[in-house]
Amino acid sequence: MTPIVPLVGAATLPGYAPLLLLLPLFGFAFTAAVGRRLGKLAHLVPLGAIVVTWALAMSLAIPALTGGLGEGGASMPLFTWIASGDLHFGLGLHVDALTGALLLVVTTVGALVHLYSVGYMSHDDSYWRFFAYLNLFMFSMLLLVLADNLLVVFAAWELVGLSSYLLIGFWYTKTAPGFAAKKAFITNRVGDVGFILGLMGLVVVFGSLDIHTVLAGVEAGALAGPAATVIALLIFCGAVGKSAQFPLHVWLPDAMEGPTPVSALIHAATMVNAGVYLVARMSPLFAASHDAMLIVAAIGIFTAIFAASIAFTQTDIKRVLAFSTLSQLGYMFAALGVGAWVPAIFHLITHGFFKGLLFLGSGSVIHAVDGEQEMTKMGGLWRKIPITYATMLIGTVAIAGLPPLAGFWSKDEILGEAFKFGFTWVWLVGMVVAGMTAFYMFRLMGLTFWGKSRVHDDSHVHESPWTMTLPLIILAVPSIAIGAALGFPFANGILVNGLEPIFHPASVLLAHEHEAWTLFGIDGLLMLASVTVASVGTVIGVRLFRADSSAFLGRVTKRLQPLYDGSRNRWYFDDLNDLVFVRFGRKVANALWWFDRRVVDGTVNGVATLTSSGGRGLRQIQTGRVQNYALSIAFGLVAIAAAYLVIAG
Amino acid sequence: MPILSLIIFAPLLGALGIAFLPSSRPSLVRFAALGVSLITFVLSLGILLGIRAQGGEFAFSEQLSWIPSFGITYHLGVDGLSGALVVLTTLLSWICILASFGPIQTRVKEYFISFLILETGMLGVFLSLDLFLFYIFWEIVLVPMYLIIGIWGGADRIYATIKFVLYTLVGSLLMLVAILATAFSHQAVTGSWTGAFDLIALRGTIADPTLQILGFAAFALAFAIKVPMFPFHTWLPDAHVQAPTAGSVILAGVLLKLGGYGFIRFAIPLFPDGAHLFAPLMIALSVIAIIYGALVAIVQTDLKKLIAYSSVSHMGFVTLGIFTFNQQGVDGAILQMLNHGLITSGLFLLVGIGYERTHDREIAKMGGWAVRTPVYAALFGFFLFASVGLPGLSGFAGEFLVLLGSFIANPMVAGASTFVMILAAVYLLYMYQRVFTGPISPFLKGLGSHLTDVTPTEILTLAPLAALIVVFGVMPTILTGSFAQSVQTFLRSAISTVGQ
Amino acid sequence: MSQIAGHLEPYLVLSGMLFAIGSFGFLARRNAISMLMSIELMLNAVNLAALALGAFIPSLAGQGAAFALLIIAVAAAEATVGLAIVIAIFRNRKTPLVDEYDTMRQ
Amino acid sequence: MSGDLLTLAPLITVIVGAIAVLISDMITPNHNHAPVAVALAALGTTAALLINQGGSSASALGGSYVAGPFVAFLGLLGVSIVSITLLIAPAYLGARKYPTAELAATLLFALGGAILLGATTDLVTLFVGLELMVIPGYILAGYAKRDPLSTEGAVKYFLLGSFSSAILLFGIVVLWGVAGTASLSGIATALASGHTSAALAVALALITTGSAFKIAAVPFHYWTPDAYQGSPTPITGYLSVGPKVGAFVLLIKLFVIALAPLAALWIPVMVVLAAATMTLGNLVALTQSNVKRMLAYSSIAHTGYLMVGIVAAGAGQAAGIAGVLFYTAAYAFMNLGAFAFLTALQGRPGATTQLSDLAGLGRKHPRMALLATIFLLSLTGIPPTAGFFAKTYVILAAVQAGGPATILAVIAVLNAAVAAFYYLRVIVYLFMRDPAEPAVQVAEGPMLRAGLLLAAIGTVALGLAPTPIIEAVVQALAK
Repeated sequence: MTPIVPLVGAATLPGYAPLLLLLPLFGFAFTAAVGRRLGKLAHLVPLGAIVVTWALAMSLAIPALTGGLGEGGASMPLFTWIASGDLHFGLGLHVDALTGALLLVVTTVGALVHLYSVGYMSHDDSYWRFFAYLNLFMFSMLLLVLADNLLVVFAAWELVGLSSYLLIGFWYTKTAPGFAAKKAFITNRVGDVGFILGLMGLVVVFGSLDIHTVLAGVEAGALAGPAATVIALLIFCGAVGKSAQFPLHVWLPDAMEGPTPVSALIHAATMVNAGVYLVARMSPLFAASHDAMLIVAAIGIFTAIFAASIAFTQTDIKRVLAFSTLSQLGYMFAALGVGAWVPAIFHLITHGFFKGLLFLGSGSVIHAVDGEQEMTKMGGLWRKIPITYATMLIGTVAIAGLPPLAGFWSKDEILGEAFKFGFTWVWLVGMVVAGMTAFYMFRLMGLTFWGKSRVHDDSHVHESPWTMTLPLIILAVPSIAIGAALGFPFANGILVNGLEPIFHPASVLLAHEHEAWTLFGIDGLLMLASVTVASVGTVIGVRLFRADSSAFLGRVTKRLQPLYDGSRNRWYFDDLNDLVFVRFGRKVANALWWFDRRVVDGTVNGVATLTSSGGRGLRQIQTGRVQNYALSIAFGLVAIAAAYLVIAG
Repeated sequence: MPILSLIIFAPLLGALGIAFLPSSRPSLVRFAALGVSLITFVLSLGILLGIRAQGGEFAFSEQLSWIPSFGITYHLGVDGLSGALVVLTTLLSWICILASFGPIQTRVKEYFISFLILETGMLGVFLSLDLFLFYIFWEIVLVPMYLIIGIWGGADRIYATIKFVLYTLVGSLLMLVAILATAFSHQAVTGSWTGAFDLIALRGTIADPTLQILGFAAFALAFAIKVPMFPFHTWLPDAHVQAPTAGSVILAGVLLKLGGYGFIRFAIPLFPDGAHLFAPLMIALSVIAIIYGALVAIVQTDLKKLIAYSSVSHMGFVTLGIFTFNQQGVDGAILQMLNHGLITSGLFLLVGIGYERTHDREIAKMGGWAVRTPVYAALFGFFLFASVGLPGLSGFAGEFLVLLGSFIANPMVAGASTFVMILAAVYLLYMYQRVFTGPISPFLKGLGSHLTDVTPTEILTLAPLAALIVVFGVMPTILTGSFAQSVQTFLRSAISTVGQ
Repeated sequence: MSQIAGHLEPYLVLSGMLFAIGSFGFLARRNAISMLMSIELMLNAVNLAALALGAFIPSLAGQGAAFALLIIAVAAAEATVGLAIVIAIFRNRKTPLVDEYDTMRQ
Repeated sequence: MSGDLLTLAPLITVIVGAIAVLISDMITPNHNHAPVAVALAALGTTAALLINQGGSSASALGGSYVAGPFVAFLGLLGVSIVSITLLIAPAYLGARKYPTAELAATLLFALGGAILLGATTDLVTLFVGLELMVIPGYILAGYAKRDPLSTEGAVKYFLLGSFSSAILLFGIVVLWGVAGTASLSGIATALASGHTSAALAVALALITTGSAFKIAAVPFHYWTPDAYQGSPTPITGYLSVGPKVGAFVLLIKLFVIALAPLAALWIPVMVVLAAATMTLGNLVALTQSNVKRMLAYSSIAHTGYLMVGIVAAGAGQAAGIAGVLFYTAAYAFMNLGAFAFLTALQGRPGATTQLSDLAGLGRKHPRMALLATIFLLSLTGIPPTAGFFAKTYVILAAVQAGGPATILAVIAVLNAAVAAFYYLRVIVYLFMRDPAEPAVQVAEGPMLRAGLLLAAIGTVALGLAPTPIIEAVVQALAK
């Protein structure tokens, strides 16, 4: 069985495929060059570019998902990027079901966010710059999912990092965004070090970074044992960084300093999924190492509960969503770790839509209460901004995992497979997180929309313009339906059929075999369980936050003060980082700087000083007196004579 | 027609011509100098195209008897490697001259004369195939640089320039002894002085193990100081900080490359056994330089010093790559040389542009610069990310190949060096954040209307660099292809004879 | 007398002693004139050696006298120049004591 | 006899020229340029005669005087040294009311001594030639008889000089006795056995000391700084090159030719002396603030470099002697140039030669500063100048000789790096400091300019195209 047919066998992509990259790139270049002069029309070219890109992407993604491109997908080699000796790293495009799934999310949410930004950023004076950056990001992200060579993936990996840096720091005249952007880029770089080292390892083993060659090699068993573990984990480092998993999660919450559309697009729906995509793409490599899988699962599920526990107490609406994103990404990695590849991607898609929706919604809220992000200063907004409220409610239900909305399908599959593959602990924690998710999401809803208003002046709280609400409405649709659309009938939905062949080799390596899905059997029970937990969380959340019951909450927090503080302060993780890396690192650097001046350069100058002082000493013997001179001649004579007599013997 | 001699001496002739121009008309002098350097640039492009066509290891060879009693000849030749470096030199030369139009207002004539002589020296080093000739050009480079730093430099310029010259001199004088020893051993073996100083004749003929070791040590010291490798690097920050902008640019862009080029062209092919003996040490020093330079850069308070230390770190990749003795490493090292030449030159130009307006380089005084001069900030950001090694810009390919080469040689070394990816991001982004983002600092605010954005001329100096950075970032194969043959020859000549 | 007259060594020893005395004088005296005289003594010691060697070593027969003569001539020239210089500095410094001529040092 | 006269013609011309100078001065007293003109004419004739002698080699005075390429080379070098000195001196002496006639005559006599020294083949003539060259030196050192410094330098130079002459002479006589012959080559053959008696060792010690004094090697160098600083600047220029060249000829004749069999004995001593000489010279020069005195110490350092060549020669490397000869030529031009520059700066009586006096000269007198830079770079040994090739040449010889010589070579280059500091510091003052107040008054005049130019041309030419000189040197030794 050859699940991933080597490139030669694959169909070729239609000739317009490169436009997927070129259009956003052109949009970026054009806007960067002349956007400034276009004023409020600056969005036309970028938006147009992305809409066309979306259409083209769909024309590839849908057949890809429905098997229209054949099992191996379709490819298109472009040119050799880096070559040295017999090593060639080529840039080529490749589209298969997995790519299709990503294209679906990336271009759809991308296009909607562009539209949304037209309204959201309308008051910003460097409007044009924002759209230029957005197109740059779209280019990078599409390159990341389309590339057929891991080195190009890495390049795109860095480029999305760059666009993220630029967009987080978009409001550069303020101090905080600068810090956050820097933090994001550097934290990602930490993961990338592992990534690139892993790639080098692959080069040494396979002499190539062409994804098909590498994977074919892995399936042939060319890479196993500790080597496989090390390389897999190194590559996983990259994923941990980009998808903000513990312990590299610290950058994502701060990234909320960026404009909200950015948070929705990059830090919820697309870029942060890159890590999940990478691990899924390299599934056989991970499957080849049991330890690696275990670690992926552990990191994932730990991040899930860790982030959820923090989301409990955050009061900044965007940060709550940020931590919830961490938590959901944790789910996906847990799924990958247990070998539930398809559910992971499934959740990626659903989460992309409803989290995008939630973020855009929160943006609409913030827009409404002119820039306020503290939920403690909101409340009772549902009457003022009904569309936002309604759509966000949909998103919340979806993420809570209540049937029949999108989240339910994917989350349930993850938990179910985790259990069935024997990762009971993953399943157990997963259940708890499911409950927590429901709770904190309804807490968010409550604090924002329910109870009585705490907005200091809610006279001009207003619903957002259509350019902002339309995307919300559009996104609400998949948040409701995409789960069923892709995931039903159970274990036989479009997605399963589309992705199964891609993950088949990995599953084979893991020796997973799928017995038929049984409603009135284990699967039914698991589903029931997860729904129950979700509902419990929901009920508690709604009960506590529907009306203002701060008195009771106060008592609870009093009792759990340390836990509350810990959660509120993100379990002091940033402070730890600050201590270890920033303060200690600076100490080290300063020590070296001292060493450089005093010791290294000191030696150099020391030699010089020594020489000149030697000169000063020697000039003393020039006394100016003839007798001394004569004496030294005499002594010299005697010494030389002695020397001669000695040498002559 | 002796095109190589023409290229080498065109700037010198230009300098002679300029000497007869009236000092009273500086603008005339400026444009004359620019013209000369542009002509040289065009000529050098000419040979670049010719190299392939000519075939053979060295194209456009010229060989004239010079000091027959010692077999010293005037022997020039160019291959892919030196060709690329020659073009880099001629390119940066005219850019520097253009960039000096504004900043240099005193003793304009002397300045441009020195600069053109400097160009002649650098070109001579890259094109010489006779050790003696090479050494002469190597030393000639010192004098104009000494004057450029010492006359047109900053407050502490004299200390810096003397340190620069003496440090280089110590190394190169020992190299001179080694050159003479090599020549004599050749004469002793073959019984004639013919070819005793000729690189091609000498390659692979030096059998004497002591000479292999001591000879390499002497050459390596000279080049290590020039690169500069840890711990011989401390002259660099001083020189950079004190030099005028163009001086810093040419120093970072070309002079440091003389060291790397020396290793590839002379030290290793002549003394492969010595090279292999010292390789572990060289690799260790390179790794130290990479990490150490980056760490020290983090805490620098002066923009130029920060970039100077980043150069130490970046040049560490060059030496690391060279001493892996494998294709990827050497390809990467050469790429790194060229790209560092483009990127760091750009950064120094930008720092200079800023200095023109602020007359200060103290990071602490800056902040929120982007508010006033967005284009300047954007350009700075561009070169900065190129320096960070962002894929798609030219910095990446070189560093990746060096790391790959070292990984093939020894994964631990690669593992250690790769961490600079983080550190580079730290010191550069940390600097960028403090200088350009946030609310505008009182100091910059105080400058008021003096804090203008970049002028067209300044853009003209940066544009070619930026363009090349993108081109070589997307298609580094243009470069790797052009010097592939040189690398092959190098790898063949670098095989240690005692190895087997 | 005649016993020793037959041997070279005594002459050389004598010349050596004279030379040593001369050198000692040169080192010990502070007066420029005396130092000049000491040098003359040294040169005469050399003359003695030259004559003795010329007389006793067959292959040098006859050369000794010529050598000595040239040495005397040179010594005379030196003395003339020397005295001139000493007088010149005496005019400037009003002292013949050389250890006071130490304006230039270090 | 007429053959003899022909062979001796250059020597005779010089002596006659000297007398002619004195006569011309009597005829036209207090006319400064006439004697110089006469002297230059004599020098021209001498040069012509030497060149035409250059090809063949003829002997005179019963074989104790052999003319040939070697003499021709030295003679021409001497001629250029004396000419340059004569060209630059009048400006200085004239401003201070000192006559030039005596200078011209004395220099010519000294040149005669040098020629004799170069041509001689036996100890006796050797000594005579040496003294004939040295004694004028004493006179010149004290040339400014009303100047306390000048006379002080002269006294020191004279007393120590004649003291060392006596020592050298004693050594020569003993050697003469031990070897049983005065002929230099004869001595070599007599000592060929390599057997050394105590007497021989003592003779060798005396000779080493005496000649070490003449070349101003540590620890016999003390007279140099004082004599050089005291003398009128142009004369210092002459003293720093003329007698040095002669002294190295002495070394070549005595050690490399006559005492070659004892090389094993004297090489170690030479190595130590050389190392000490160059190191002390450079280190002390570092600390000098008076350029003239700095150059005095630097000349000690150059003695050290030259001795490297002697050591190599002793070890049997012909390149050693060739190196020494090339070095002397290079040194003559660059050092005379440097002193010519100082002379120019002392246009006004009483003008000092402190470093600070040079500040900002590059702006006031760019051409002068440029020339100075050339000389200083050459003294540093930066290519493409004479100084660079000179150093390279002796170092090459040392490397060839191997053993201790190679170590000496390494010490030499490290010293060169140290030396670079103080030479470059002068350039710092010339170009990188603001002009001194009151600005130095630079002497002008065609003769001075001609002298400077001659020195500069020599310095650059020997650097860019050393081949002719190398050929000449090699040929001079092919005898």
